[in-house]
Amino acid sequence: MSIFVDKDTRLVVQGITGREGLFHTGQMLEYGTSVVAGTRPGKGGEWVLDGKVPVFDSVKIAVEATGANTSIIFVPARFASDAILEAADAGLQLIICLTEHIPVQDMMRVRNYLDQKAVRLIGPNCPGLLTPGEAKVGIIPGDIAIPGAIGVVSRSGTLTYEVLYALKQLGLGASTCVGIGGDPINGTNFIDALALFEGDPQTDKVVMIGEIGGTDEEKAADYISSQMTKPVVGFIAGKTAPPGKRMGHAGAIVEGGAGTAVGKIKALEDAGVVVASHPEEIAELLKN
Amino acid sequence: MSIFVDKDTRLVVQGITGREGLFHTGQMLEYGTSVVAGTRPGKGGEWVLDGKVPVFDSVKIAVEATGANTSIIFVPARFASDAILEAADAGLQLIICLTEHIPVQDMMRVRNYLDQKAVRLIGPNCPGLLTPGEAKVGIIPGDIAIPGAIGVVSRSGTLTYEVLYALKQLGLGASTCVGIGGDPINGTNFIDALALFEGDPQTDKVVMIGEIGGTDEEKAADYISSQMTKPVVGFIAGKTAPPGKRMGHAGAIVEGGAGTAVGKIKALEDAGVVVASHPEEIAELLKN
Amino acid sequence: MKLHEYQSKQIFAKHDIPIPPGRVATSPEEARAIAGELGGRVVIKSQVLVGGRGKAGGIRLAKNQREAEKLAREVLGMQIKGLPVRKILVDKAVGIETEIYFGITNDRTARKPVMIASAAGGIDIEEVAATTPEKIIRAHIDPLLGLQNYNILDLAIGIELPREHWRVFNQIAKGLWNAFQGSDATLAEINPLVITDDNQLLAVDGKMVIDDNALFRHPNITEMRDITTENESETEALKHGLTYIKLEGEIGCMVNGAGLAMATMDIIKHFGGEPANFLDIGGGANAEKVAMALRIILKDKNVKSILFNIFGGITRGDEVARGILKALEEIKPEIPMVIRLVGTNAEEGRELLANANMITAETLAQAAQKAVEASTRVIEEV
Amino acid sequence: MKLHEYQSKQIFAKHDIPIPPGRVATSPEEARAIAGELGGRVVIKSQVLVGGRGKAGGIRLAKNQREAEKLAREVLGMQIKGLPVRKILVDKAVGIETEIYFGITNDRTARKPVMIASAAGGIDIEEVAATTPEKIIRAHIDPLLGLQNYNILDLAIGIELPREHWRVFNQIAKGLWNAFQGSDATLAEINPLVITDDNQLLAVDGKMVIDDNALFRHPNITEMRDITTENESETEALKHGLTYIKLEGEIGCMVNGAGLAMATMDIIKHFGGEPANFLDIGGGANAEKVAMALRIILKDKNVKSILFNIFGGITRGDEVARGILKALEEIKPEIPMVIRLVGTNAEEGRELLANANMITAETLAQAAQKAVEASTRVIEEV
Repeated sequence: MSIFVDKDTRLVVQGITGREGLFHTGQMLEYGTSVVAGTRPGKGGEWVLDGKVPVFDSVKIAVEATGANTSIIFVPARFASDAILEAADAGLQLIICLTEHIPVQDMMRVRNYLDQKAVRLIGPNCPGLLTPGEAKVGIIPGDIAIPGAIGVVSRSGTLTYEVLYALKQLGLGASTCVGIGGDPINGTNFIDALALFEGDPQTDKVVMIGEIGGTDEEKAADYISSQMTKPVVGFIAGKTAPPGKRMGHAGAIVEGGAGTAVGKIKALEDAGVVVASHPEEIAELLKN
Repeated sequence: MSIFVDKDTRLVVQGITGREGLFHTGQMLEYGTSVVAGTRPGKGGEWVLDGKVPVFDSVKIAVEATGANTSIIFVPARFASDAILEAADAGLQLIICLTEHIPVQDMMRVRNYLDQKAVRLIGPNCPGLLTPGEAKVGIIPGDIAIPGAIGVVSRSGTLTYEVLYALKQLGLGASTCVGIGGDPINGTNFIDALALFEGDPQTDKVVMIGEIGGTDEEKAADYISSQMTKPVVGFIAGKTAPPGKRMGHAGAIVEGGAGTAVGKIKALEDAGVVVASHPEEIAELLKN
Repeated sequence: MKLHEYQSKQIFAKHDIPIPPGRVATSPEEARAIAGELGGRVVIKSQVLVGGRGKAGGIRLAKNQREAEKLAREVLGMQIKGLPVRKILVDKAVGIETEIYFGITNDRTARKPVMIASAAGGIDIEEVAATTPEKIIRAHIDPLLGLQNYNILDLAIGIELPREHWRVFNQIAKGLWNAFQGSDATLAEINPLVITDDNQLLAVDGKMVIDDNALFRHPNITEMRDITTENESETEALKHGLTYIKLEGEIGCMVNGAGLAMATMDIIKHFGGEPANFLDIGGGANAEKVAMALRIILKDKNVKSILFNIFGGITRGDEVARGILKALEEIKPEIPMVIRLVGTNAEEGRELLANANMITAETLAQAAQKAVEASTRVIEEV
Repeated sequence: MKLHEYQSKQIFAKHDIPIPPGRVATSPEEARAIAGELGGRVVIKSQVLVGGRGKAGGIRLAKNQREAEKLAREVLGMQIKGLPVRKILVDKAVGIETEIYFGITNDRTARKPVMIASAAGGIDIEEVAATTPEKIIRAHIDPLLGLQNYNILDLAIGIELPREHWRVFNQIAKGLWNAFQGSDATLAEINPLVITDDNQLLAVDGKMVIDDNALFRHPNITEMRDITTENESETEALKHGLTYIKLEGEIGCMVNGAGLAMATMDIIKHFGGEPANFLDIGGGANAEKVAMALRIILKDKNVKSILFNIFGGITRGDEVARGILKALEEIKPEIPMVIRLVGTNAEEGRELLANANMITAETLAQAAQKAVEASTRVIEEV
């Protein structure tokens, strides 16, 4: 088993005709993911990647024609919130948005709207999902991870690859790797993913990769100490980052003292999480 | 028993210091309703009606101070949608809005927002609720109805009084009378009230008073024929009304042929509802 | 409140919806001048707030300036469904390839605005909706989110709009939504939205209806009200917070509450009479308002008797009685009046009216029967 | 993007928030003229995009025109936290009775904007928040509904604002919300909002930060950017889609992805070095971008070695390699460079770089150690 995506995933790629969309659709197909459709308004009826994937004008039509059940979004930032809503209203229950630089007000409206619906959004500004050996839905390079029993959840992109790669070097595999994205407002947080890993029979141990800013790691620490039975290894990036450009007094008031690497590491350690001092150490800690 | 309001109702009156608010709060107190608070921004700390009811600046404070569990709204139309939202966000689960002439876009936003919350709105543009002998929450004259076993639900205001009054003349009493209001977008519709009456042990028979426009009566007819076991007597006002000023082609397209008195009466009769030819006949039909 | 075509199109233009060049004229000479400015063929369009202008001959095509003046004179002399034509819109004529229907209104069942489009636009759109509903494409708009691009896309795909027009259609859709929402409209309609013979999208007709309850937010729109085209009594009534609709019968009605007013009309008919009007004095009506209502009813010379049916709630019986007394003093009507007063302060009201020369009734059925009877008696006496 | 006080207050004024009369000056003479126009006492306020202007002496009170000129000359000659003062705001001075804090920002935990007010406004507001949090009143705003009157009421009640000011406070709150939302701000702050000695509410200071990702919707605001007060390299980087922050260490870093960039800095420190910068080349960086990034790193004369840590995903190893080769050809740097390339097209990238004079590494730990070692060697050689 795995979480979010597997062999039954039928994927529609929103923004399939763009440079990134096309390249990574090719990579996903090569990995064995069932990419059943792509969309691009005005290009419906075309086929891409040597006739492997049909393009539709809208997600609704793509879903009707192909039975797609999951969407991945590669469209530019100014159209991305519209694309997420389109996927949700077309009835898809899992939406992965890779787009970075979406205005925060757009995401705030999208997230508050999606909260009314039975839909899971992963991202935005994330590398997507990889269930090694079953499905790659996103841009995590497929060859850096092997199937296994370690669940990986991360706010970061390339830092996640680093960790998967290090795991593989030691012969360790992943059940599913989830990139939740680094934006302030996103669809899935650490707790959501941790809860799913806790309930996933294939997952034995979990790696959680956080970074400075926000309070998601602190809340995850609470969750781990009260709800989780599986061991968690953590890492927090940003120990040497200069204190962030603060968002006026209001930012200081809202964030309080939270958000530092030191605070997050302490919260995780207090919750029984072993915290690695650098990314490659994570793999070593799991090997033991 | 009864539906919505009873002896345990603790009422806060929003807009208590206005002419109508004050007058009808007096009437409700006289009836025996527990009016525990009123609100009017800027008048917090005052008392009205010879010191019987304390006034607060906001619903939140009123609820904290008095444990109010139900709100009734008398504020002017341009502030009414704000008042409904205020009551909902203060945690009240039953809100009765009497205000008429609320802009339809305001109500559409309010209704779509409230759909996300566990809150019941009755109205707007309605006469409120009367559970004879227990609580009067609204402006239905208390002396025109006696306690009994007939549930009354109506889109109309004064037409409802007509029916209650006629019932009383024949010695028939009401369990609860619900005015759902005549606005195109409202909080509670016929089906909501019919379902509650169906489940209410005190209610033996139900009166449903509709009027031309919309499709609520038609949908209620479907519900009655498939879900209700208790007998329903109906009345539809507007048989002689001239065809409404149509809302352009779009209105005609959206409404289709629905909304006429003839159509509604037929739908109800097909559902087994006895439809009265004039209001006072309702009471006679129930007597039998 | 209904807006004229030219007013609706002004609002559309503000929201980047392309409309044909044109201006309003109130005289044939002015129409000639505008036709001269525009050049070529022009359309003379009567500005009245009713449908079916075209079929009534209120929309005419003029080949040149001289013909524009002549046709303007004809149209300005017309009455359409009883309404005199006081203004005409002189628009540059365009060659039309395709007529699309495009509108927004509120769907009360879905509790959302709905945007509607059809490739079969034009005057027969309702016929299309009735006989081939699959040609009508709808997109509901979440009122909290507003219009999204994919809503527009659904419509463009649904009506099989050629792709070369998608970009401008998107712009027009957003404009229409902004016009609708920004004006608190209950209807914003382009029919037809045409594809011209030089392949442009153009809104050649426009209609908007504004939510009367929201006019307080739109002083500019309120100023657009054209009372010359409205029924004088209905306008007068509205000004005083009364809802009055004139009908063809002989029994005047004054009732508090729309539902009860309709039920009262129905029961008059049930007992063989014909109501002369719908009149709802609203909740909490005071003496002034009641007096005004009575004056409005009596302006209708068909009225042979009046039925007052007042069930006190917010409205108080004594206030209504005072209003009636005040109006009677002033107007001294000669026709019989039947009154039925129940509910809040009804007792006090009845006492006040004890010495007025009025027929009283206990039940609504009784009141209706007496009013019908009284109107017949008057007719016989004549 | 941070706005200057005077720019923020211009936006506030457009949204009906009362601000003191005043204008921007760039010379002492201009300041004198403005002081003359305003009359009476004026405040000379340095316009730099950092906090603590007051404590640094960048805000001064002038009793008259002559003093205004003198103080303007002093302030215009200052540097505050390394930033030269090029503009000053000359505002009419007001007598202050009470200082209120009033701001909006996004609360990422609640996923909603939050409006914050405190009766204990002024420069010590963060101290207040830390020591007496009950004096900080918050109202979350539903992003789909927007600000409601009762949100504002909660704040006015919470800070015990005298009732006579509620109406204007409501207007200011709505203005602040409209300024925040309408500008895609991430911060809009009035500190202090004062009650003057003649009992008026007035925004005497203002600060706004705009969401860089939303600037495409706000060309007017984008034009307000004042690059003279920004770090040149950081601005240059941003223009090319790179995120660069200069630090004090000696090991330059070029990494793809913010998280990995931070982790790379952390591991440099872990092995005894100090990072010279944060540099995220972003996803899908092409050769041009990489070359530009290298040029920016090399502008920093403290840099003694460079660590490239590229993990291909969207970014492709061969593209990065081409960028590095291109930049090397042009710049020919003398300092040692350590490269670690893994992931998408890493193989191809490594082949391209085979003949460049670079130190390669397999793991991140190895790469960091080599970079630290190389920087030390350079230092020793000097």
